[in-house]
Amino acid sequence: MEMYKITSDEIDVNQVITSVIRPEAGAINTFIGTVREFTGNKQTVSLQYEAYPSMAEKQLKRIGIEIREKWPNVQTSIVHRIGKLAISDMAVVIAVASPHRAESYEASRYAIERIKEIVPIWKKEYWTDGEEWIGDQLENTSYKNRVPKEEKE
Amino acid sequence: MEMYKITSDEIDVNQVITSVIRPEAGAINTFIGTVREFTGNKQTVSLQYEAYPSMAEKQLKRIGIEIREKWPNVQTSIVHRIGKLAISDMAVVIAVASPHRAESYEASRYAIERIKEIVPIWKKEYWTDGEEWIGDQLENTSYKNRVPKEEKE
Amino acid sequence: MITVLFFAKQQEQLGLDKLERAESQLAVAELKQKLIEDYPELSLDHTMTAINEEYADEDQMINDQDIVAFIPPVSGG
Amino acid sequence: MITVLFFAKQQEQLGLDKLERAESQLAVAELKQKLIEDYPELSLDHTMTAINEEYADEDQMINDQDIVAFIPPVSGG
Repeated sequence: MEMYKITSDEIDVNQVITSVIRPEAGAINTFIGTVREFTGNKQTVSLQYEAYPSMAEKQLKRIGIEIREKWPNVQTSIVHRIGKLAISDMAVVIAVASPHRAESYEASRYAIERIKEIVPIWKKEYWTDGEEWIGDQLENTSYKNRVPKEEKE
Repeated sequence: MEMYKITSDEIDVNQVITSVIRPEAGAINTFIGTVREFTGNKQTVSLQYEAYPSMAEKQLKRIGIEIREKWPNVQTSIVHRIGKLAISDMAVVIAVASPHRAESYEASRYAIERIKEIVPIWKKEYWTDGEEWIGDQLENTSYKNRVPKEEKE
Repeated sequence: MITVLFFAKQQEQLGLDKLERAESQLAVAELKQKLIEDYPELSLDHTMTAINEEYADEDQMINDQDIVAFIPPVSGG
Repeated sequence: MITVLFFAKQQEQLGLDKLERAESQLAVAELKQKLIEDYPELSLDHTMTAINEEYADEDQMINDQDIVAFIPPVSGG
């Protein structure tokens, strides 16, 4: 049974993986995003994730639907944690099950890229020398008037 | 601490994942190969995996070394189960941790492809109508005299 | 009456996460314009808008009882 | 004396997983030839050879005390 969830609890990886296991599947790709300590020279102390939870869960489901349109035999679960996280804590767990391995990699990669585009979740980094809400302003100059559409191949 | 192991026990996914988590990593890709029930029309009842364990573990380590040569900041663990497995049981778990997500996907994919080329593990399928050792004879006509070399880009 | 939600940086700029406003039948772009006038500390650059949890275009109409959310550049994952 | 290991299909063809043979200083190809003559039920097509757990070429020499393993096409994963 696919899961699309925003939670403030620690993510149970096994539960996410188990949710996509089926007899038709021979491959499960899991992507886990963890809190990294260093980005270049900047040292992260902790992270705060905030979400618009009800909309974020809808967007996660939408990613699952987009995936099934592209890879019909794939099952997807995505759980994203919010609140305060420490170094190496898991922020997001994606599990994708498919009959063959190629699609499991492709669909998993698609899921993480789409999360970074359309799911209303925001990260605030606390560094040793300050804090900042992350959001790639520079790469989104045309973002203002753009409704995210399903990606075309 | 990276793990390269052949085991006849059930694989503990969490343990494999935990073994590659580091403060420098922000991405962990996990690939799990499970026993698929149907391959085309053929229904699998169970599988038997056999290995040359001491050599197989050496080859798994070698894959880890190849990965670090290609993606220097990546940590890899691979555990392969042998013995009799049922539908949906996990046969192999690969975990790859890296600072950024792209390498984690690439290195994980590399690992599973190399396992299928150089690690002395054999699968016997038990179908509803027979049994057979799997091994892709057709695609390996030049296999006889070929020592597997490290892949070139 | 509509509800307007703010998140992340914009929530901190305003010091609040929610506004109730006595408006309806106005386009997203018009609401943005009014908010920027009323709250000079608020920046809505690079910000998408959702109406009732679905992304909306700048010219989409906002109706009575709608929940409008401003979505600054997301950074999950 | 050398030890020869068999796996999977070849182990079933022979009905044994291990042989001790009083040979040394012969090439992989020569050992294969002798085994095929001694065991007509054995096929070594598409089979790689390992000496002491490392893959070996057909012309590599096998020495006394070596462990030779025949590796039919692998199918792990």
